Amino acid sequence: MTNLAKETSQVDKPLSRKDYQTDLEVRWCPGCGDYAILAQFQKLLAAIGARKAEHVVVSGIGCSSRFPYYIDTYGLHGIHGRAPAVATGLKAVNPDLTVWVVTGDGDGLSIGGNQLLHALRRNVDIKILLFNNEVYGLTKGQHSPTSPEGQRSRSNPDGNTDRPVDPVSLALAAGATLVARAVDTDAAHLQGVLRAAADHRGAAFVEILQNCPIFNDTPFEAMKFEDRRLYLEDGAPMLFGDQALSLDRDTLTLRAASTAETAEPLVHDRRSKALARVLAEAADPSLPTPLGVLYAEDRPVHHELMRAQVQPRESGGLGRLQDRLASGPTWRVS
Amino acid sequence: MTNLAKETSQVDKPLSRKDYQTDLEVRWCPGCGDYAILAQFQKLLAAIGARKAEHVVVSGIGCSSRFPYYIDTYGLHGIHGRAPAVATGLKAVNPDLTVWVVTGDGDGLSIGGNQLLHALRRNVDIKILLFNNEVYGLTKGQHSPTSPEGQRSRSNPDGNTDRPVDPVSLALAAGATLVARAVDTDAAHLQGVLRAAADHRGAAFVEILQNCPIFNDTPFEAMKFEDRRLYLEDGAPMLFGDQALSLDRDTLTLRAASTAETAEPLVHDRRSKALARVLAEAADPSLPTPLGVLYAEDRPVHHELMRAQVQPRESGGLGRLQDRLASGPTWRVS
Amino acid sequence: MNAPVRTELPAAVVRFAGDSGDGMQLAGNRFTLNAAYAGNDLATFPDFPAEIRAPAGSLAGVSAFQIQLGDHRVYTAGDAADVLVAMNPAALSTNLGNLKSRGVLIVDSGAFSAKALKQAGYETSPLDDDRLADYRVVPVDMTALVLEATKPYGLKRREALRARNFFALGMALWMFDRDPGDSITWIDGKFQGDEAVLQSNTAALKAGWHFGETAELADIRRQVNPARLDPGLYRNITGNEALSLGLMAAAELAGLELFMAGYPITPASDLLHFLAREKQLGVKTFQAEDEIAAVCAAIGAAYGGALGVTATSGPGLALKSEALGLAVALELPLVVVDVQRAGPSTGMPTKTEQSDLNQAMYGRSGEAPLPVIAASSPADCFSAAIEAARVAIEHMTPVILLSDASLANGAEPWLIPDLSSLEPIRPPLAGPPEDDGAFRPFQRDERGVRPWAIPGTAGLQHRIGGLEKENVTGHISYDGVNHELMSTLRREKVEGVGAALAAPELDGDEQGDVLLVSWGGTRGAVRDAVAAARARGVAVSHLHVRWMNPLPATIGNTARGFRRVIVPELNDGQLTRRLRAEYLIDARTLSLMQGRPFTRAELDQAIVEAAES
Amino acid sequence: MNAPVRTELPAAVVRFAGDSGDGMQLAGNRFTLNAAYAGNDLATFPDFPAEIRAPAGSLAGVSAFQIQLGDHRVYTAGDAADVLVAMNPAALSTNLGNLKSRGVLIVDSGAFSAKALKQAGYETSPLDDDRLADYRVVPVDMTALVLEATKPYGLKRREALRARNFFALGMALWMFDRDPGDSITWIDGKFQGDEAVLQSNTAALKAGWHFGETAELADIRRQVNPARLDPGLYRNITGNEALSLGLMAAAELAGLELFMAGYPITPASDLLHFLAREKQLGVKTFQAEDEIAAVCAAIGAAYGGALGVTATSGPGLALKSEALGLAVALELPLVVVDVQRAGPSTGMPTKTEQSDLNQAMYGRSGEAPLPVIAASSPADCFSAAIEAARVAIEHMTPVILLSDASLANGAEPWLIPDLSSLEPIRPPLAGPPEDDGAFRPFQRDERGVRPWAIPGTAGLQHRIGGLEKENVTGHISYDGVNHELMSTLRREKVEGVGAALAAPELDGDEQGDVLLVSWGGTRGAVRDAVAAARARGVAVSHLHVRWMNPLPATIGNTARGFRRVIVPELNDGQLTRRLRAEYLIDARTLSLMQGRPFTRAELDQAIVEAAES
Ligand SMILES: Cc1ncc(C[n+]2csc(CCOP(=O)(O)OP(=O)(O)O)c2C)c(N)n1
Ligand SMILES: Cc1ncc(C[n+]2csc(CCOP(=O)(O)OP(=O)(O)O)c2C)c(N)n1
Ligand code: SF4
Ligand code: SF4
Ligand SMILES: [Mg+2]
Ligand SMILES: [Mg+2]
Repeated sequence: MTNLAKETSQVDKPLSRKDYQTDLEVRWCPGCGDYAILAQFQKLLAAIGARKAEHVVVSGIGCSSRFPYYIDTYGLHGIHGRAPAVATGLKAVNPDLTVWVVTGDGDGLSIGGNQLLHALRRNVDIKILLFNNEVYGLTKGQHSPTSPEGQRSRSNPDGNTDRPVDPVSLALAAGATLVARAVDTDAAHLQGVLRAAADHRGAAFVEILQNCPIFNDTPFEAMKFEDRRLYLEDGAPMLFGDQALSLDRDTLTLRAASTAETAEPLVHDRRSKALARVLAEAADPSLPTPLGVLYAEDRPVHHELMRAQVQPRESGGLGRLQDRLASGPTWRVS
Repeated sequence: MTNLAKETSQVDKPLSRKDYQTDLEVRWCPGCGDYAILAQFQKLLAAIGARKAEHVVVSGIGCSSRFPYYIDTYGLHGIHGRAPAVATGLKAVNPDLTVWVVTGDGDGLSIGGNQLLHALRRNVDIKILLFNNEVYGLTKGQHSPTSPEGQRSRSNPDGNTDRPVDPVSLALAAGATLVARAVDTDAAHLQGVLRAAADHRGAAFVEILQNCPIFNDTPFEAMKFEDRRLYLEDGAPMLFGDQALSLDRDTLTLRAASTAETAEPLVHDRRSKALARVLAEAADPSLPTPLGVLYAEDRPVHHELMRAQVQPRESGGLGRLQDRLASGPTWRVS
Repeated sequence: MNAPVRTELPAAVVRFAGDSGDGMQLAGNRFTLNAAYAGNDLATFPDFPAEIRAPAGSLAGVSAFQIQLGDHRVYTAGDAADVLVAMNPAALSTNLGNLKSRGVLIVDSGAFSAKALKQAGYETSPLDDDRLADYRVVPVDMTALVLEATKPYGLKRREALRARNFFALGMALWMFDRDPGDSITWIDGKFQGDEAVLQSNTAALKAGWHFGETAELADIRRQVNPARLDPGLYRNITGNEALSLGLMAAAELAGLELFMAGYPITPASDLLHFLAREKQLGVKTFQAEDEIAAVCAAIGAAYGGALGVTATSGPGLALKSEALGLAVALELPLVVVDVQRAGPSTGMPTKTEQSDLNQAMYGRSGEAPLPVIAASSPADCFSAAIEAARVAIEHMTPVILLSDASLANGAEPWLIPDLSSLEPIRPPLAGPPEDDGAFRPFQRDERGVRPWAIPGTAGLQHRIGGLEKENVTGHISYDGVNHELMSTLRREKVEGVGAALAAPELDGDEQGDVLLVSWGGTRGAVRDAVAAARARGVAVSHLHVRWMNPLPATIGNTARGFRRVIVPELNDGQLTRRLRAEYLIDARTLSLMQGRPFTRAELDQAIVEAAES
Repeated sequence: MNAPVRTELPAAVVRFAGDSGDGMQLAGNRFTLNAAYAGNDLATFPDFPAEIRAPAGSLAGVSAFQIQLGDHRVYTAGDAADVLVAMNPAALSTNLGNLKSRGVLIVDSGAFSAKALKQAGYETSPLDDDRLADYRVVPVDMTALVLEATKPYGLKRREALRARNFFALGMALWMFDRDPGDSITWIDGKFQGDEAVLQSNTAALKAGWHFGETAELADIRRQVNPARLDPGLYRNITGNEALSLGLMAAAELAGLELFMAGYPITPASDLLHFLAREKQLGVKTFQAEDEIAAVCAAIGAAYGGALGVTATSGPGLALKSEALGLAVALELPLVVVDVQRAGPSTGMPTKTEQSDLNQAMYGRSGEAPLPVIAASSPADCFSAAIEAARVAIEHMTPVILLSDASLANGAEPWLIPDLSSLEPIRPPLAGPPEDDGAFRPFQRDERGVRPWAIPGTAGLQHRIGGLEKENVTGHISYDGVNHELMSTLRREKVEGVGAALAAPELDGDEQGDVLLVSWGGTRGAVRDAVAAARARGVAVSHLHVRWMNPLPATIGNTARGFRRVIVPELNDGQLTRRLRAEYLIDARTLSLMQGRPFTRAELDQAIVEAAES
């Protein structure tokens, strides 16, 4: 409901996710993890009392990238992989907007890898939600840059030969100023991570592990066990199940052991990039998946850096421009 | 001199860089660091007794990407940023070739970021030399993804606002199996690093710091001081000038102090990715620049993984294909 | 078999429609094979939902399959259906428009629950009033009948109902008096190991077959006699399958490795999927990170001595533009397949269109001519792929091969060719260097073709790139006169391809009122319409253009034999404009941009109007 | 001033040539301003070396600057020079071909050392024999004279010799009887703070000026009288400068922010450079990571309510193809500048060509029409940029603006317009939502233009994308009939742009033997050639096409007034083919693909041949 009346009435009654729904029928496959993410996103907007007109959701192409159609804010469903670039231009000229980018593992890491990388390094003040289902959903099941080696897919029935990239590690290397991970099935935690992204100023990168029941069912199934998830809390020790995580400071690798055995469990510090990198690259399959905000940093954002160099346009600036035209050597013919 | 006689005579007399020069006049600006790199590359070919016909140099666009014209092997000067993709196809169908990719900081990290990333993650068996002069040379001086913040250039005379990427960190995150750094002005060391790349099987990534006297003179000038360079040797302690490098194992950050004061200097282990990452991200300007092989790993290469799935083509394979055409339900009309 | 009260038809169109989960494609495909075995010619087209996986029972989730079978050559899957099978209200609602007036409408009346009706937007059941009076409605409670027939096998209700498509198939086979034995054998093989499912499916099939009999539906039986077809071994084939096999055949004919680099995109993705399954025949496939990497990898492979191929659809071809310019400049062989879909931009990804011809011709910077060929039917994709590769390799040039969503997913019987009877493809491999020891990569032969020197070959090392090259030597050259020469030589080389190609055959008289010019997938429908119009006495002929570039020199003269030249195109007049520019003939477009092929009615009308104007 | 024995010329072409390090561009630019101050009309063109920085004294390192000055309107920098200044043997060797027979050749004989001769490929000095007999050679030992003149200022030899360009400038000013005072003042300002250099340069300039006098060279003096020009304030301007200012003016006229996203590429990079220096006027520039990101950022900016612009050259435009399709589908305003260079692929990056017209027209998937305008002279780039932006904004469409390497770097005097006299640009901003509370992003006005709803505006939130949209509501639609409607509406909207545009004016009679149709940068040369031919009695007229799409409807009728229609193009006939297709006229191409503009001789000959054929 694109509706002014609604917009103004928002002030009065408590907002709910319904206020951010559109009339369009949501069309993902039954059981798709995207539904849960959408619900949390709409709830987030309600929770922060978002003014619809000031949020824009920009996406690429993929099942995930259908997101904007279902949210009653401004939305742009662009082309495959380029949402971060679209968002960069949008934010540069209209900095009061809150700009969300929704992308997939194919959209954001395959064709759009370069745009993602550079938006992060520039610290463009946008919030990038990457729905990682380790597969191309919309094109019906090819492997993606996050598909595990050996995964059989329509594009390689004999098994994927390409080493997957870890989105979080890549985002850290690229220079994202907030890096987080959540999973579609844990609504409360996802809500918290989305909130962290909403509150962040700068390039926020959130990987959301998402189930695709049709083409890649339950890649994150193991994560349903509590001891496969490591919920990161800033300043808190890293505990999961009845275990704790510690760092072997010689090999710089992570180790898990029962809480009792662990003398010195790691304490999370989201300001430490070094720690975030170690956490992100926890390749050992015996270790749990870190969830939550891995890293957060404050640094100047792109549109502010740009604005600091650019003088605001004068309205009725013809006079200054007229002078500019005649700067340098001129002569008069009479 | 593209010359069969030459090729065969190679066996007899000792080879020199002259044997790998072409007739084409080398046309970089006077004083350009590319000359030194070219000389070392030609010397390398001589040193390893390279058979000209079995090496291919593939490049993108830029001053650096003119490289292939000056080396008497096969060479392909492609389009901007896409050399890794060209090389991937080439190596896949012609795996006996030694394939070099020459690229620049703009070619490889700006427009070509995605191709670089994915070639590295696939461990394509190519050797990528990225000439980093922190500027666009060929287009006459715009900032590049490695230009420092604040750098004034024709594309932003008020100073670059974009945080630079570190090529080595990015290569590590992407999954390169050999990651190294050298500098144009240290010929002997550069020769060693090129040799390491030549000997490596898999995606080798070598950043070569290169001077562009015309558009970005002496960005690496500080490195002429011995204590600004950290020469990495596998298994050796990390010493530079009269100092040593150690790791603060709590903050996971590097520290430099005089050799005397350093109880436990770090010892280089090129098999440790965690260590390589710490070294690569040594952001502290008081620390020296690590040179040499930061990281090396052995893992299956792309064309071998592909070959393992593909059965070799039969010569005269029409028969098998004929059968294939008729597989599945058929019927005969008479 | 009972006494034939069957209506005999020269051709019949049958359409199966149901929910995506109802297995309509399977039923259609089985029916198709049966028709083929019975000697009909035929063409089929699947009508998938565009959505990811729409909710069961929804309008968006309807999946249909259409077949036209005939006692003569059949070139299209037909327009309106003689028989429509609708498995639920949504399928009825979305497909009824495709049924001929007085056509047979078989519905699973058991699926017309209040909920299902509502999902389909019906307030009351159309089966209960006269809204369907225009059709011969056959309501069958397939749901109940299938549950009944499969009861012995102990499946849960939901599972048992999965066999409904076999019931529908059984009825359809009975209608056309087809032997269900093949399908029973097929079920035996397919569901081996899952006895309950195997038995249920068989039982459902048989139940459907017997239903017509017992329900005294003899009036709906139809008969389509065998067609006269060239003798040989046939199979049914889709365009994307044929194209894949054609590429493989071309590689074998050239003695080269086939390297196919792709990036998934509807409706081209299947080319990658199909070829990825051919590794045992030496095919290498590469799923690249994007379309740019895909075409560049194919260029690398071509440089390395393989048959480099990349396949995509419109938006992907756009991304390949720059690299295609490089391929033109390098003069390397490359086959670029564009399976067209409705644009611009993302457009309607599952729908067909012929609107990338301009892009194929002109979508590169500078003067960058290359040959363009368009396949004209699913099976023709095989030959078109071979021809594209032949020209690419023998003339050292990238070639764009245009297909489209209809051809790609449509299917027809294919007379499997004898590969050994096909002309080998001869790569212009470079000989040894010249006496002075030099190798000259742009030393052209009499056709303007440069030699292909494969890296690894001693003595032929050379450097080439996208900068302008001196003719003969291939050295970088900024000389204007040389650039003009090279530009001209590149154009002439492409034009020269035409010399080796057969002129298009005119179907019909050389003089007349109307000439219809078809290209690509419009061929079949135009051929049918023209034949019918001629039979009605209209002075109309038909010319099909296969090579869109270079255009056959003869077209201008042919066209001047007619008062009117009409070009039916699934675009806004792209070939028309080329014909006008090349030959200064007043060709006019019959444009259709509705994401579907032309119907007979549309073509008939255009012919009549043109003839009378 | 001495008694005028000077040859009076209606126009003269002067060419300065030397090593890249010799400061020829500076000398040329100073000479140009002086001519402008003296009232001549003029046009200039720099001829930079393509190489990165070739070795001093090498052939590849030669840099030249050419100016044509006239006592009447001058439209090109001229063909062959009346006066050539060559600072070293390499400059002589590469530029002699540009000197008219009997032209004045001034050489620095002091620079003709054995080494320099060898570098230039001369075995012996051409000054020593009769190889230059066809010219009026004036050997001047500038090297010695400059060293002499600058001795008092204590510079090192190498530094002192840097003033040689001022010596050459002085001589040239003397030849044309120009006041060196301006240049002296300029030197004073420019080298303020570096007294020695300031003094040397001044001394060298004066030495050059006096040299002619004392050396009794009165016979080489030339006089070009002031031209009659429209009154007003003038400046000299290159195409890229004018284009940048035009974009800024357009943004101001529309009351929008200018957001320019670029990725460096020759010869378009300067647009980014120039605009990046205009931040104090509110211009935002963004150097993107590649061309795709640049156009996408510009689209994002357009969506966000700014004037989104991206600029590139051919290979970059190729990369933008896909995103341009999106811009067409979104119907957002966008200006895409293509400064054309010689292609295909990397081609000859510094050389000019007009070969991207096809790409601009057709380089997108599907039917994706958009308006295309071509600038016709350096100064015209200003107006063309405004027009492009006006159409983009007022019609909600991407527009491609074609320039080329010659226009971009060429310069001419520009009558600085009064901005307040220009028509404001009116963005079709969306009003409040309709009574039902809904905002309909594809509710078109009578011109087919949809409303522009800027994010941030309450009540107008809406979702759009590259999928086909239902007309009016903008909702995703897979409906074929709607798609055809939208395709048609998009075409008609672009065609409708034509209604607002002035029909091109015919220069000459409405009937005749020959019509020359020019576009883009060929305008000036064609205008000159046609005027001259008409003066010789040939029945020839001239039509210039500014909007390449939509093409003016009148062209067909105009063309039919002539026996022959000739289209000079720096390509292989791209406009010609469009004219033939649109109007069925037998237009023929005069093609030139040598990386340079047409010469008068080439056009003269074409006119004669056409008139006589
Ligand atoms: C230029 C271009 N290439 C290819 C496609 C086809 N395509 C659409 S979505 C997609 C991949 C989507 O994968 P992902 O981003 O993981 O999204 P998901 O569907 O899994 O949510 C592809 C290849 C396209 N639309 N455009
Ligand atoms: C598609 C495309 N875009 C832009 C260019 C222009 N261009 C040529 S080289 C270059 C940058 C080169 O920088 P880098 O890779 O750092 O090489 P360097 O010249 O510094 O060695 C650019 C932008 C091009 N040739 N092609
Ligand atoms: S295909 Fe997968 S990701 Fe896409 S909508 Fe269906 S379940 Fe979700
Ligand atoms: S511009 Fe710089 S990088 Fe390029 S050749 Fe000159 S010095 Fe080298
Ligand atoms: Mg995905
Ligand atoms: Mg560089």
